[in-house]
Amino acid sequence: MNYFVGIDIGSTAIKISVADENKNLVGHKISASGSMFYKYAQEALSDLLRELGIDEKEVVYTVATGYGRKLFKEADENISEITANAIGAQQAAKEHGNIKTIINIGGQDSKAISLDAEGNVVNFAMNDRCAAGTGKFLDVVAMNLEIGVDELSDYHFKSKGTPLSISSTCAVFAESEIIGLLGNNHSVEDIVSGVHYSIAKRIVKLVKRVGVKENVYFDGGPALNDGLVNAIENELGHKIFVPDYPQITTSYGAAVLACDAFNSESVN
Amino acid sequence: MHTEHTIESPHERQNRHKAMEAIHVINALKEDFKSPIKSMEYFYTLFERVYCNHEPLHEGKSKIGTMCIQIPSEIIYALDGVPIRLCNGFYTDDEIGGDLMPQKSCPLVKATVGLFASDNFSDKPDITFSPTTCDQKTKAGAIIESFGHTIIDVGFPRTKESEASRAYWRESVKGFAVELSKFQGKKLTRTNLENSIKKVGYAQSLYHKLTEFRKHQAVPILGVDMFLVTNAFFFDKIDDWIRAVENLVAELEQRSSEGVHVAGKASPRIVYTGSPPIFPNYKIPLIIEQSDAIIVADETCSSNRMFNDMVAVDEWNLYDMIDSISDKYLKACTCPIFTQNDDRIRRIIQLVRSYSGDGVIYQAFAGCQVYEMEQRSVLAAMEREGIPILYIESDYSPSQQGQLTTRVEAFVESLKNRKRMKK
Amino acid sequence: MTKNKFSLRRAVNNMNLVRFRFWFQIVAFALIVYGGYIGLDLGNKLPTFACVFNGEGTGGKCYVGELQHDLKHPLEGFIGFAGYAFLISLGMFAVWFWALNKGWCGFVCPLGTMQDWLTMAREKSRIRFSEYSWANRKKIKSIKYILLILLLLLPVMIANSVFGLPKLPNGLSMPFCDICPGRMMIPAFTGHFNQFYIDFSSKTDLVMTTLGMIITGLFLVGSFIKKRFFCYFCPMAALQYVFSKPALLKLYKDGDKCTRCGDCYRACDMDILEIADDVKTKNMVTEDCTLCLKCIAACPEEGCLEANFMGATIFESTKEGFVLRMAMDQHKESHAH
Amino acid sequence: MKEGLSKVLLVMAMVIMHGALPIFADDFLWIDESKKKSCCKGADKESGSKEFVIKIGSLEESTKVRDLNNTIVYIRDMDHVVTELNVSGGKISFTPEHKGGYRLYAEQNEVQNGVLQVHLSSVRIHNKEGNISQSLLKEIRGKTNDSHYDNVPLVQLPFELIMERPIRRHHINCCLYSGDIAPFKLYYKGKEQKNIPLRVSMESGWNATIKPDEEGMVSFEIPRSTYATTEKEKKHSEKMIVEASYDVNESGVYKGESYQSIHYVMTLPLSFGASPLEYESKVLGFATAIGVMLVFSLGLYYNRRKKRKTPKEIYFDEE
Repeated sequence: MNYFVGIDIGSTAIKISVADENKNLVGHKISASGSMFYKYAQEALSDLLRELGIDEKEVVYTVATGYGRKLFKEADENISEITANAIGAQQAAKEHGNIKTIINIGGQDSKAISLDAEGNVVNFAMNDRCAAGTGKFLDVVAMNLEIGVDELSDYHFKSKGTPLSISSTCAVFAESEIIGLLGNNHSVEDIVSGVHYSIAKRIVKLVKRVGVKENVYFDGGPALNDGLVNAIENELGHKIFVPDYPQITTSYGAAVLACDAFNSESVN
Repeated sequence: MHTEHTIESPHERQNRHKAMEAIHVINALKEDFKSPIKSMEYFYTLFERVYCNHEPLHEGKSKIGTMCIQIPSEIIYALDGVPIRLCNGFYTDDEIGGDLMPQKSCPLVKATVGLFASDNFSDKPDITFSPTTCDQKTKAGAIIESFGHTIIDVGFPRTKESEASRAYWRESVKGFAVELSKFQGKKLTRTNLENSIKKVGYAQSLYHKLTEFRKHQAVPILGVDMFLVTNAFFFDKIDDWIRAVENLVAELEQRSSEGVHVAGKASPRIVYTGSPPIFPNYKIPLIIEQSDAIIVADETCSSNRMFNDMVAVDEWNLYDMIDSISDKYLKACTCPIFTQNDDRIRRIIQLVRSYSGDGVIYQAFAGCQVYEMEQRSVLAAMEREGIPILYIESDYSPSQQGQLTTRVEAFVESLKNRKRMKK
Repeated sequence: MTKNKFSLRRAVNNMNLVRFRFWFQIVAFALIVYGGYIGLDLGNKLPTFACVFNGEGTGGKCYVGELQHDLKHPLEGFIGFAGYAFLISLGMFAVWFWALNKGWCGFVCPLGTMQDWLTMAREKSRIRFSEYSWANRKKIKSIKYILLILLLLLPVMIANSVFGLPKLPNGLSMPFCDICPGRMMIPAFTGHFNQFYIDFSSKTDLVMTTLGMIITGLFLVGSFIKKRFFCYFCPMAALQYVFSKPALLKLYKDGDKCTRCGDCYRACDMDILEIADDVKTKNMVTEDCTLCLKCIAACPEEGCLEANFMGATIFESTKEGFVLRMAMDQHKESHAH
Repeated sequence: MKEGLSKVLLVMAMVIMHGALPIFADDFLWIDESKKKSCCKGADKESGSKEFVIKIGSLEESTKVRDLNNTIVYIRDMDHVVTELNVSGGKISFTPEHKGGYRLYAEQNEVQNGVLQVHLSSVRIHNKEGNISQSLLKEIRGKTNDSHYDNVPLVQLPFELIMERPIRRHHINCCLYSGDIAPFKLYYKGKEQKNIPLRVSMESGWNATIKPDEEGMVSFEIPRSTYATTEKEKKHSEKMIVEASYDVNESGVYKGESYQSIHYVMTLPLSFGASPLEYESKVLGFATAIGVMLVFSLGLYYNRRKKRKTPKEIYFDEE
């Protein structure tokens, strides 16, 4: 059997996903990225293949994406994460209906991609210069509030009062503001929902730059956080689709592309 | 898996946005300053109830919306309606209204139009009266009407010196009274008008008591708190407001006898003038008082101008009461819409003198031409009088907070060392 | 006013001026109109309408009557004793006047008091007062001066042929008194309605007394409708204004404190516009002003208007006083407004 | 009552008898101002002296008495201090010192065919000037006791005719006017005489004899019609003389001549003006005033109703 590997070397995590010939996801692995991300990537890949019981040779085509894509020499090809994300999202949301707008919040950036009827990327906007509205910000907030990142969602839905808006737009200053709010013994829940809504507002502004078309899709690590999803939905005003494994869609996209690339190569 | 959650309707989302704006300011008021005042709690909770929880205050009463303070509230109370001043300080509504108004127009009017467009009232006015004061508010009436609200225009003259303009305004007020009494189905009588004049007058006299404390060296109350108190008068029940302000006066009496000073010893005393700071747009006042200055007096229509002049009646009969009311709203008003407005300059100078102010901060909304156009004459007058003045242009958006803070702090520090040099 | 300690200044500034003036006027009215019965005689140089025709009742004599009498001398007589007597009495009139300045009109003059009573009657019956338009106001300002000149000139023209004109008939000896409503109204208050007559003895008397009756009619209705109707035309006011500058009682205004709210203008019976709109001048006593101090009572600004007697402030506008007078203070019992 | 009646008859007889004697009837004496009296004549005011003459005969053809040697003249001031005055050259002139009311009496005795004719006359003078310092005190006192109608008889005169306070129907209370009722009293040696009639004669020719009423008060109304004729100014003042006589059968010697009875004749020269009621019409006065009030208020009412057009259906309740 031929297998195709998509590897997404992100700033905070390395995501690898393996797809079979008819492009459905066979397995995936997430491991921390770091300074020696190249070594980690190799290990993670070999671990994943061992877990899935796939022989090294069966991997016929590997596509790399993400920040470190150019440094991962073994990959047969590398593509930008925008296209990888687009393909991955469409693939992940196949049954859901063809999606037109993709929101992706990564570790250190957030993207909004708009697709045309055929699913090609028409327009996209990216915020990668500022940490606010990214996964990193959520980690910082969680660290300051001394709660786990995954607990953020529960706190969000437990908030009774009005969410406390974080006025400073920059993550670093937001940190001091949150500490200030804690100092005036505001409830953690209100702070968390306030943070979620401030992120949601930034994201919706970003998406509006590319134009919101129906069938919005949201992925990236923070998409696991239901509170944030609800905040964005409230801001947007309509439901958004979140895949089962929102973190690995970009790498899944790369794998799918690897499969297409292999098929087109073998044909000619 | 992604559990099911309801999504907010646009209305709810707008409420939440406004709530977040409001809570942010309320918390700032509550927490950023030293020696908070106990009896201010009523106002904080009031604003939280109305603007965060969107709790209607006037169930069952007929609510009369007024686009500007120039609509006589005495007549509204007399016909037992409830006046709701519709000046609006929310950035959320400002954005909504922004699409319906020209780009560079007054944020306050945009917010009011946004409020009407999104029909996002906790106390929805049954009818709205709009005096033809400044251009944008006058034209906004038509836009608001297109959203299915009944707006009745009340002609307001642009000059106040000539006999004709005063007669014109008196007729307008009478016309307004007839319209309102037809709408309410009640008659304006001597007794109910007299009672309402005295009640509003008493409320104003309480304001004067409050300002009395701000003249001392040790100022017991912050400028922003004062803005909040006067802002509450826009929509609160007048009796609750009066009781709350009475407690506030009592507490301030006690505080000022103890010499409590809410600002630093060297913090300069600021006279605030210009576009009205409407809750939650206390951006500039908060910046001023956070950068260690104290607003001791103001010349804005949301506070001093609304409370300063009381109705003086010579003969307590209907004909004279109505004329006194209309004169009160026209003659003493220092609104910049008037052609000549040296009254305002004299008032500012008088405020600086009687409240021993160190400097004047003139804040104009970006897009409010009348205040922007008067800026030159006020600055020139202050120059002549040797009173330092800072002109700031701002709008409702929370952005450029930083630049504004630095400019205000620079001005405040210049006042401080002027004071030190003088010693 | 942190401590509500009693201070005379505050008590005076908070006083209910309407009530104070009402009783002051009654006492003054009694002294002027009925003073004669108790032997009071303030002489005949009074700057107020203590009507000569009031016979025994009057507590003094209005100087205008005396003035017309003194002037009815041949010119050469004025070099001698008559001229000397004329100057003495004019001087005494001025001294009397300087004591209260225009306050004589606002507080003492019985004719003014009558008009205020008529105004009160109108207010009780809830009839709207009339007002002059600003244009008319200017026009009628000069009438009192014309009357003054006439009342000074006519007696002189009786005793001498001025500019070669023939001497006027003696009937014109007291020209203003003939047409002054005081001649009819003030004796009426002591029960003598004898001045209500038309004198057919000569053409001049016929004309003058008819004019007198007409003016009395106009006076009664006019002052019922328009506050202090007659005081606009009163030559006594014109004569007083000549001496008004050095008077002791003054009405001062601090223009800086004025917000031009116009409360004083509305409270002013004489509709004087300058009190509200003029923020430059200090001494606000105009020729129409009757110094009734209602403007001070109606002024809401602290220390903007003040009545000043020989340099000392005796009554000043205060916020607290304003609130009390407007009976807006729900805790204090409401002053009679 | 009977005794009074007989007295009346006696007098009647005398009157008829007198009537017959032309000299006697008209031959009574009265005092008159020497200069034409006008209220404030400059000259007179300067010197302050008053001059009077004694005239004999009725108002029309009065002649001035040349020699006044046997005439005694008394001046009584407000304190009833009487001073005798010497008469010189047919003129009585004196300078009243104080401001206020004086009374001048003249007595002339003459014996004519056995009867002592005692001619008496008195006139009241009001002095406007006099030195100011003293006059205030005198004037105040004057206001209290020397009223116009000082009805205390003069001791020096045996027989005196005095006018009491007239009853008026108009407001001016300084002098006499037509239409007033002037009451008189007669005293003989200080005792009031109740039954002596008076004779009144006026410039306009009207004369009458008036009988005293029961209490002995002789009064008559000054006739108003006298003015119908005069073309002069209505307010023209006119003179009248009131005269009474009384006979006493006493004999004695006067200046060497003896007489059997005394005939006292006393005259009061008075002047009076036309009553204001004649030329004043109160009715018209009131009518004019009220008429003007009506017209003026109707005009105002109409003007207000016309002006109060907006707002039409006023929703004010003027309650």
